Amino acid sequence: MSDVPSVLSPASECVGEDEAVTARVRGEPLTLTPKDLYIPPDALEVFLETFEGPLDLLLYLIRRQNLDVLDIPIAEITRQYMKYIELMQELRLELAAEYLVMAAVLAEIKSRMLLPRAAEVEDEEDPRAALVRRLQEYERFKQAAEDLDDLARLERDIFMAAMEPPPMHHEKPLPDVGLDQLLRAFREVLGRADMFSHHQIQREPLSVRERMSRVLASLGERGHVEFCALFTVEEGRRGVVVTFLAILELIKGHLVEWVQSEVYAPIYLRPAGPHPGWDDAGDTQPNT
Amino acid sequence: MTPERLQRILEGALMAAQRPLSVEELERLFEGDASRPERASIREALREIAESCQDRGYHLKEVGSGYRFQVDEELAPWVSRLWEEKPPRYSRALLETLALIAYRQPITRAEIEEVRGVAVSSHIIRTLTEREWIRVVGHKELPGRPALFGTTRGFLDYFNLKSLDELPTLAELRDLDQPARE
Amino acid sequence: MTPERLQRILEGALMAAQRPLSVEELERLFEGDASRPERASIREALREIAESCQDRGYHLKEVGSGYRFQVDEELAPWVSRLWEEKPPRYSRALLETLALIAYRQPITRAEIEEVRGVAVSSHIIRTLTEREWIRVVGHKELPGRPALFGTTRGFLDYFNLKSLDELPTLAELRDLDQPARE
Repeated sequence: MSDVPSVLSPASECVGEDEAVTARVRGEPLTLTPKDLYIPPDALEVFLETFEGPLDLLLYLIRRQNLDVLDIPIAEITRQYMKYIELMQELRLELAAEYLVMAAVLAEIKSRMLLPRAAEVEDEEDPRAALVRRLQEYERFKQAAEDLDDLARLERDIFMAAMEPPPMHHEKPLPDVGLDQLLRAFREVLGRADMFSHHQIQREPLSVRERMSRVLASLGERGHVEFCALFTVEEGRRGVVVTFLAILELIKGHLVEWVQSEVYAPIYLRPAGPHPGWDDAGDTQPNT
Repeated sequence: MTPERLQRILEGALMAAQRPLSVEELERLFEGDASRPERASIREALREIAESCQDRGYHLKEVGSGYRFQVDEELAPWVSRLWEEKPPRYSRALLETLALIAYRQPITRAEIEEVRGVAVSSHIIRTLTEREWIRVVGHKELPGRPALFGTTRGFLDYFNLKSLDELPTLAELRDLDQPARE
Repeated sequence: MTPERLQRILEGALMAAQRPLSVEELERLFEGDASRPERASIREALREIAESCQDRGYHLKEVGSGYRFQVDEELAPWVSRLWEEKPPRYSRALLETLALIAYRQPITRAEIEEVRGVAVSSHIIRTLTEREWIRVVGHKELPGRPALFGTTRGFLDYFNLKSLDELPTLAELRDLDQPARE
């Protein structure tokens, strides 16, 4: 490392003896291969493409010459860096703007180092310090990436041990509904109905509605039912009244109709509408 | 290769494969190795493996396309809980439809739609019918004879009601302050 | 439930799950059972299971999202022959980005770019997100509210880690004040 120019001898950095000739880059790309690159010329393109960016390239240049990052010979590194950039241009590799930015950074550091240092500003930071920090930081993560790649990982080194589950039958669970949810839904829908129409929703005894369903259902099953059969004595007076109201509601809504063949004959209830086999005038006894 | 080592390799491969492996496929695992086990040794190793699982929670099973490990059926009650689905939730549209049928039965679809202001999907009617909460109780004497829906005994049972009377009245509903917490 | 039975059930579930299971998930296997094992018994059973696999071709491993069985690493040369396709390889750019997110999380894209000295391609962020190794964990209070990235449990699972603590130690940043050459 003794040939590395020291920080305080900027003059010696202007020309690097060993690389002077190859610094001319406007000719054949192949002749431009730095002699210490040790890679076949046809692999150069691939080689240059492997750099992850300007920091990576700088690190490579430093490591190749076994230089200490902390003591970068800026002029030397800058010259080599520029050479690679020009190589990339010659090879028409897509040159990221970051490389050019870094070239400018290097040139700036170099120019600052060329300026004579006034003794009184000795605590002024070495112009390379910021670059060195970035290089060190980048190198840590370059290493971390390699370490990560070396970790045992699924698909490559680790295979999950698994096996066929036992035969199972799945029952799809049905949603649960709470009564409060149902009430809330009803309240909401009524609230909306109030807003959209002037529809007056009056109070109705639910037992009548329920009984309406039950009467309709029994008619559905049997086609027609004798009026008296719809009442159950065991339900008491209240039950009879509810059933009667339900029947009246059904008749009012033209959901059912009643038929009686003659006075005092049994009254039948049947679903409203045409009925094959029935006399639509409703004055004959239903066929039994 | 010792028989034990052969067993370990086969066992590892069978567990990693996530599909049954035939003896031929197991043979191919050793392709390129200096010493390749005979097919007979592989079969013998499979027998040994099968035996060694005797008192574990799984077994080696030969199926159409080869061998695979399978978890014992008697563990199914626990293992199946891994795939247990959370019950889905019913939509607001469904709950409103159900509420209208409960409170205003017998009711036609058109009547439900009139109150709700939107169409009632057949899917909702089908779901409620399959759940056996509603049923067709009759038909209204109108063109097309639309079905009249009512609630069932199953509906009362589910909501723990003796009769529809136990549903809060409309007045009580309106008095309900803020909806009860979920 | 005897300890042996508990072990068999846990083993069966872990083998059938095809993904790591946390102790909480294992606990839930017994939901609804008359006697439910304590968490401590489950942990004890897991220890026993781990021990019982000692001389088999697989072992119990704790990774980010729980416990899983995995084939012994030394069997990988044979087991990997089951697949024709080579395992995916990841570019340096992707690995460096992932390393920065793993060690420096939460981190913005701009911060990654600052360390790497080059733009981070959207393609890399997309790949890492699709693999479910990273996710947006928040937004930095800066103009544009840039996303902050962090790693996921899936990242730990994939790289065979129980927690981020198990990542290889990051090389020390050498102090600039140190003598340049030792």
